[in-house]
Amino acid sequence: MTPALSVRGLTKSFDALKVSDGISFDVAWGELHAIIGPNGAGKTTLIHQLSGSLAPDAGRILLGGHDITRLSMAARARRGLARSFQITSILAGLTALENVALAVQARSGSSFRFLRQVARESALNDQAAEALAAAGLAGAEDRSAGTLSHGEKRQLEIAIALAMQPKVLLLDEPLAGTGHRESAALLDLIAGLKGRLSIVLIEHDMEAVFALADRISVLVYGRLIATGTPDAIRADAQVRAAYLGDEEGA
Amino acid sequence: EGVKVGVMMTLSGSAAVLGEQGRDGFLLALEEMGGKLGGLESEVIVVDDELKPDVAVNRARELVESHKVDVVVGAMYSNVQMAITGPLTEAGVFVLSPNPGPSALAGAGCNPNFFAVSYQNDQPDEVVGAYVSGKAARTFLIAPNYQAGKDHLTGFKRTYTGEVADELYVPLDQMDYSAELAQIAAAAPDAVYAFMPGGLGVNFVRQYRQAGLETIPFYSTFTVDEVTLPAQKKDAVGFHSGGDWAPDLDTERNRAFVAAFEAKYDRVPASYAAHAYDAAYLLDSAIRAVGGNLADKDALRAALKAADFDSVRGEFSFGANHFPLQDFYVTRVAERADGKFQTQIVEKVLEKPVDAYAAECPMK
Amino acid sequence: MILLRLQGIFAGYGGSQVLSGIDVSIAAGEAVALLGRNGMGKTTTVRAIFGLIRPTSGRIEVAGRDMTGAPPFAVARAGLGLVPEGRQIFPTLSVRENLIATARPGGPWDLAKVVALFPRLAERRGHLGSQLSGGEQQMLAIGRALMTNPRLLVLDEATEGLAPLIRAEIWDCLARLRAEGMAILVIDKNIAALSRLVDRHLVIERGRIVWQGDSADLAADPKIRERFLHV
Amino acid sequence: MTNLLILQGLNGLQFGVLLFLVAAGLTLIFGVMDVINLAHGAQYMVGAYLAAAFTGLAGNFLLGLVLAVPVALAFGLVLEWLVIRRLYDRSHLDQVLVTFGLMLMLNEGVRILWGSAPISVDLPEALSGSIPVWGTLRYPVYRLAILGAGLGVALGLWWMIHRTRLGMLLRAGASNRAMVSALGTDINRLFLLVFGAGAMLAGFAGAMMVPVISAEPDMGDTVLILTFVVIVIGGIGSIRGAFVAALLVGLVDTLGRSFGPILLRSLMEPDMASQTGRTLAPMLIYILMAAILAVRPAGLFPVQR
Amino acid sequence: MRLSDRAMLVTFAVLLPMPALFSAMGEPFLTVVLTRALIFAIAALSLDLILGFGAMVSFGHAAYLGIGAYAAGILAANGVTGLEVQLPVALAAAGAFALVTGAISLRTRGVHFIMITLAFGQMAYFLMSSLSAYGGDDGMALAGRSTLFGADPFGSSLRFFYVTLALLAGIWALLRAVTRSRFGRVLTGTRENETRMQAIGFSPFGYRLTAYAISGMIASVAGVLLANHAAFVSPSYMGWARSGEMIAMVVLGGMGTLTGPVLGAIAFILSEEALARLTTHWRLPFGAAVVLAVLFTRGGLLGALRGRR
Ligand SMILES: Nc1ncnc2c1ncn2[C@@H]1O[C@H](COP(=O)(O)OP(=O)(O)OP(=O)(O)O)[C@@H](O)[C@H]1O
Ligand SMILES: Nc1ncnc2c1ncn2[C@@H]1O[C@H](COP(=O)(O)OP(=O)(O)OP(=O)(O)O)[C@@H](O)[C@H]1O
Ligand SMILES: [Mg+2]
Ligand SMILES: [Mg+2]
Repeated sequence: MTPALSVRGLTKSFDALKVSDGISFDVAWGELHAIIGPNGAGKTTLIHQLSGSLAPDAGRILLGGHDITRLSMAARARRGLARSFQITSILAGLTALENVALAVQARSGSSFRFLRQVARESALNDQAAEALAAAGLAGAEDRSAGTLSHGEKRQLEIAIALAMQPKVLLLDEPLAGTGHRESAALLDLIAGLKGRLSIVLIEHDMEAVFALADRISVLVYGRLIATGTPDAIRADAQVRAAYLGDEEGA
Repeated sequence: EGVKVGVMMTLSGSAAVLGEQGRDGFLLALEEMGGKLGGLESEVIVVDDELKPDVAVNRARELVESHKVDVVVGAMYSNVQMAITGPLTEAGVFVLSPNPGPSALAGAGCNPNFFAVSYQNDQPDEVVGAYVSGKAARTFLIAPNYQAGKDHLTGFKRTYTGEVADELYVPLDQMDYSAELAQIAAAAPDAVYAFMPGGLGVNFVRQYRQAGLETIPFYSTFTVDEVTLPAQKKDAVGFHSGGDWAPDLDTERNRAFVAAFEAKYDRVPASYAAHAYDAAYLLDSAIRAVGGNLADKDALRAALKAADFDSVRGEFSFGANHFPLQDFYVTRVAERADGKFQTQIVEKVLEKPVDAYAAECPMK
Repeated sequence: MILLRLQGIFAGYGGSQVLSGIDVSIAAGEAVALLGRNGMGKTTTVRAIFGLIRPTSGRIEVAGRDMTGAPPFAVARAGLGLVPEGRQIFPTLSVRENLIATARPGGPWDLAKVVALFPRLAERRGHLGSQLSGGEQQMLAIGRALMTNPRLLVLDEATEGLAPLIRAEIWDCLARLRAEGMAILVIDKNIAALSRLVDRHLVIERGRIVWQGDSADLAADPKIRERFLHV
Repeated sequence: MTNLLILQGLNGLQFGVLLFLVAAGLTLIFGVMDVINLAHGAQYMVGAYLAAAFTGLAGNFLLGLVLAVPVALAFGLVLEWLVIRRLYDRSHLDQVLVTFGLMLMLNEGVRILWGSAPISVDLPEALSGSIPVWGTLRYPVYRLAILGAGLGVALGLWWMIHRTRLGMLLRAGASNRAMVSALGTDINRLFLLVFGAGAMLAGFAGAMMVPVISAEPDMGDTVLILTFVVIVIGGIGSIRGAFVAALLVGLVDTLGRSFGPILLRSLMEPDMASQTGRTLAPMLIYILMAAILAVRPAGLFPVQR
Repeated sequence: MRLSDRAMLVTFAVLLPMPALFSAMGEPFLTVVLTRALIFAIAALSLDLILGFGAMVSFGHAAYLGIGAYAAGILAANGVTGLEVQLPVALAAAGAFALVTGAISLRTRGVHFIMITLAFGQMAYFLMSSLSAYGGDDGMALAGRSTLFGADPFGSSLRFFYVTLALLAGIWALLRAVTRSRFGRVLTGTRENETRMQAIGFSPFGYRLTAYAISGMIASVAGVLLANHAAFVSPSYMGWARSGEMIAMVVLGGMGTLTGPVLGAIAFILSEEALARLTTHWRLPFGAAVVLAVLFTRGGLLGALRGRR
């Protein structure tokens, strides 16, 4: 079967700095594939290239076998690629429900409709409310997104991504800045998604990574130095030296 | 029942100097007449057109609808004049222009209720054109890039018989003319003719002098006058202009006017003030002639047309198109004994010319 | 000597009150942890200390001087250094400029020592702050605060988004700083690492300090951790 | 023809340098402090009036200039203290409106104080006259002095912004004032001084120009738009960009106006050419700006943020 | 009902009897002044669609006012006075100009967008200034008032007022629907965070351009009215200062609401008129009023209203 996402020879440099150095990997349908690596290894830059906000210098990206390397961010999103941002990115002036309803709207029918009141479109609202609830934000529908707490904004990001009903979800440090309880809830949510869609997860919280990931790739200064099961990665001496150290690996 | 007069001038923005002259000239005359016009108590409403035609139209309509004026003295600029004259005259109001005399109102579009107390716009340029014809074989022309600029140069070319070295149009808001002066120097003409009104003229004349071009004779209209001279000072001395009036025009009426104006406002009057001053006395004479009966518009019109008043310009009468028949002069800037500057008459060039458009006017 | 003392601080944003009577004091050379769940007021406390928000009542003293209502720069000059939540590095300055722009000499920290601590920053020296990765920005924020040579270093989630190895290095470094006599107020998720570093823990709940104790107390009392921290 | 070309080139450069002089202050205030200041042109006008007034009192332009500059500085400081400091946390649109209001007030205030008529100042004796530049070609000394002043300001400003700690703090404060303060710098005082410096530069530019163009109300308005054009073409916040863009605008405008018609005449009939020339000339720099922004949406030398 | 809607209905209710009140006061001319304010309210509403809802600060919006005015002026000069022709021509010309310049301008953001729209506005201004056949810089008097299928909607100042008021109400209702539609939500979403919108699958360009064109077309309607109101068309309708004034109306009133621009325009025009009657130095108090209004209210007049509740 063709993988959900495959990356072939992705290369990107900022001036002299090679941030993606011939990266290739596959993500199978329903797989959660974690990418770990030191700070500045190029993880976020990789996500940028996958999602289309940054053009690679060379290489190809295939979504379900189709080449999407040249497509715009929006076109990729319409084909089933969703992402969350390392730095929270929501529509602060709109309510939580409107944030999510827009994601539903994006994949259901034309948005060049000028007269009918969108707030009355129950199909949009119902799906949006469902996604909010799934992300643990039931009850927050009418709150302005800008006034949500940091953790709630992270949940909203997930809800938006869910509402897009993506085939592949890219998560960039979803747990950063969330408290113990909120991260526990998010972990449950992500665990529940596993198997239903493919996920690329970037995270420095090793507990979470080792608990969730089916496979882990290790990115060090632009190169993938290892890919394998969590156990194999945990045991890899090279990975321990470059990234894990001893602190929390255990 | 008195007479209500609207005075519409440009009184704000950098173009306000002209409007202030016009307003002051009119108010001076009124003061001399003890606030009465033709024996009637007068009420004067001064409004600012902001040099925006649409604003001017509104103010004009307000003068009619709210203040119910009988006469409007104004405006200062042709574009405003074109905008307000229609609405005002349609409402039965008489319009006396203290400065613009647009060709559109002189020819086929002449208007029974409109009187230019000044001149037809092209005439000062025709005067200078005729004068320069005998003096310079190649003349370089320069004006701002807008409708009036084109009109003025056209006026000059109508009577100028020599060769036009080149014709330059500069943006209205330009202040530095180094590039144009370089072109003039390169063309080495026998004379320069400029229509650079107001602030443009101040900068142009001073930079002309700074660039060392004063060996090339400088002719102009509205470029060196009593409005610009306080800033141009010595730099304009010897430069020529053309018009129907100068402060030293030798009539008794004029001497009195200039003296009174200088005493009251401590500056030398310009033609804008002189025309507005004349407009007040013209109005006074007409109202007196109809015995204060403003309702009889035909009589009032006839009385205005008769121009039975003592103009600062000496002999003054209206042609069929309600534009003046008067003499035109070429003037030159000179420094007075008291250190102030003014234009002085060099010679009378045209005697009571009829403007180029009068023939097209159906009014008899 | 008491370096920082907060007495009965009430503060909030606009209409909403977040802090309701915070009392904290930190002695010279002491390391203190501020714990609490998301949204309980930790960052708000830090903002109040630095004069970034003005308390509605209460008193703030730095090294014995009244600093209530003082502008942030005065607090900083009195010897406080800040690693703010969310890094807040200067995006249009290069890495080097970020470090030296607000530096205050007169202590052990200079450019050489900071880049020795974070060699990655030396490699990125000429890059703009905005071009750094999340973790690199975090290093820069810590380095920038150290360059002001503070007597009390305040770190608000300073290890967020850092790789495990670097995180470990930072904890080591903080331990060294403490040993050299710098006072530290630290907010972090990692209770195990905090417990190795600090003398005292303060737990904040809805704008009040609801529990204090040393690491042993905290370790001995799972109820506290469960109730206030959800660990 | 070559002589004229060189001369017009010099004229274009000088116009560009003047634009840069005015734009320099705005680069500080708008580019670095990120405050849109529509009153900047009015401050340029105030500088011109101050120089004219002081020259009148002192009877000597150089003395007038020396007196005008510190007063322009003081004026800027007062303005910052009264109004501008309340705008740092506001949106760009609020800044546009408030400074638009200030611009109206300053223009009108000047008219109340000095009247609507232009006021002029004589060229200083030492700087009048011209010197040979190329063969028989001569160029006025004073305009060369303006060129020199502009170059000096450009270099000084660039050095200040990019090579001093003051410049770093400024750039830092532009993006995050609170953080600069929390790290121990009195950012309010810093911004006060910078705004003052910007106002002083605007005033200096106005004062330098007053022997060439006279002081009159609203004289700052067109210059204001041109300086915004310069800054935006150059890349907001970039001193180098502002300098290059100023020269570009100066040259395009000057050369376009003097040689454009000649060029057009070789392409079409004379009447048509002069008509087209008159239509295009005032649009030139706007066409230039639209073209540059269409190709490089952030200007020639965008400052990365 | 939202505060903004309620305030608007109150405004309409207050406006409706104004002409009668003015004649009772013996100041019928005030109706004319108020009509002018309402025309600018339409223009400000149109600008708010892109500025308030789309975060596109156009500094060249007066160009559309001018396009509308010249459509009426040029057609009238050639003997076509029917609004049934003039309006479609104005809308088409404004739409075409908006599509072409918008497609280029929308490549930029923020201050750059402000400046590039300024550039296009100025080009339109200079182009009209050079149209010697239609008065050039001086502008031209309107050859005849516009008619509508032979009727004379602008015949008296009273009729003019109510026609304008009705148009304003219609456009307000239209924009209210548009801003609450699917399209409107995409537009506001783009205002908030463009990258986020792209990440969920929208390409903002098309929506922004459409909004830009709608906005320009509505402004051209105001232009047609303005030409009739002044009985004059002139390039001075199109200068950058006029665009700036339109921005001021929107921001002073409260951008991003549909009531704000209407209130802002009325307040702006009326205070300008009132101050100009007091002194020729009216710009001084007017400038001071603008400064104080912005410094001491947030969110404009409507924001002040909201704060007082
Ligand atoms: N626009 C840019 N210009 C120059 N260098 C850049 C740019 N963006 C990123 N970099 C550099 O590329 C490298 C990779 O950055 P990236 O953000 O992908 O790292 P990361 O793996 O996500 O790190 P972290 O875990 O700290 O978030 C970093 O060294 C960064 O400084
Ligand atoms: N700028 C602000 N305006 C309004 N409310 C705010 C603002 N910043 C924080 N709050 C609110 O104040 C409360 C305390 O926030 P604070 O940032 O102090 O929490 P915290 O303990 O630091 O949480 P976290 O662990 O998530 O950083 C929260 O409810 C938050 O929603
Ligand atoms: Mg990252
Ligand atoms: Mg916090």
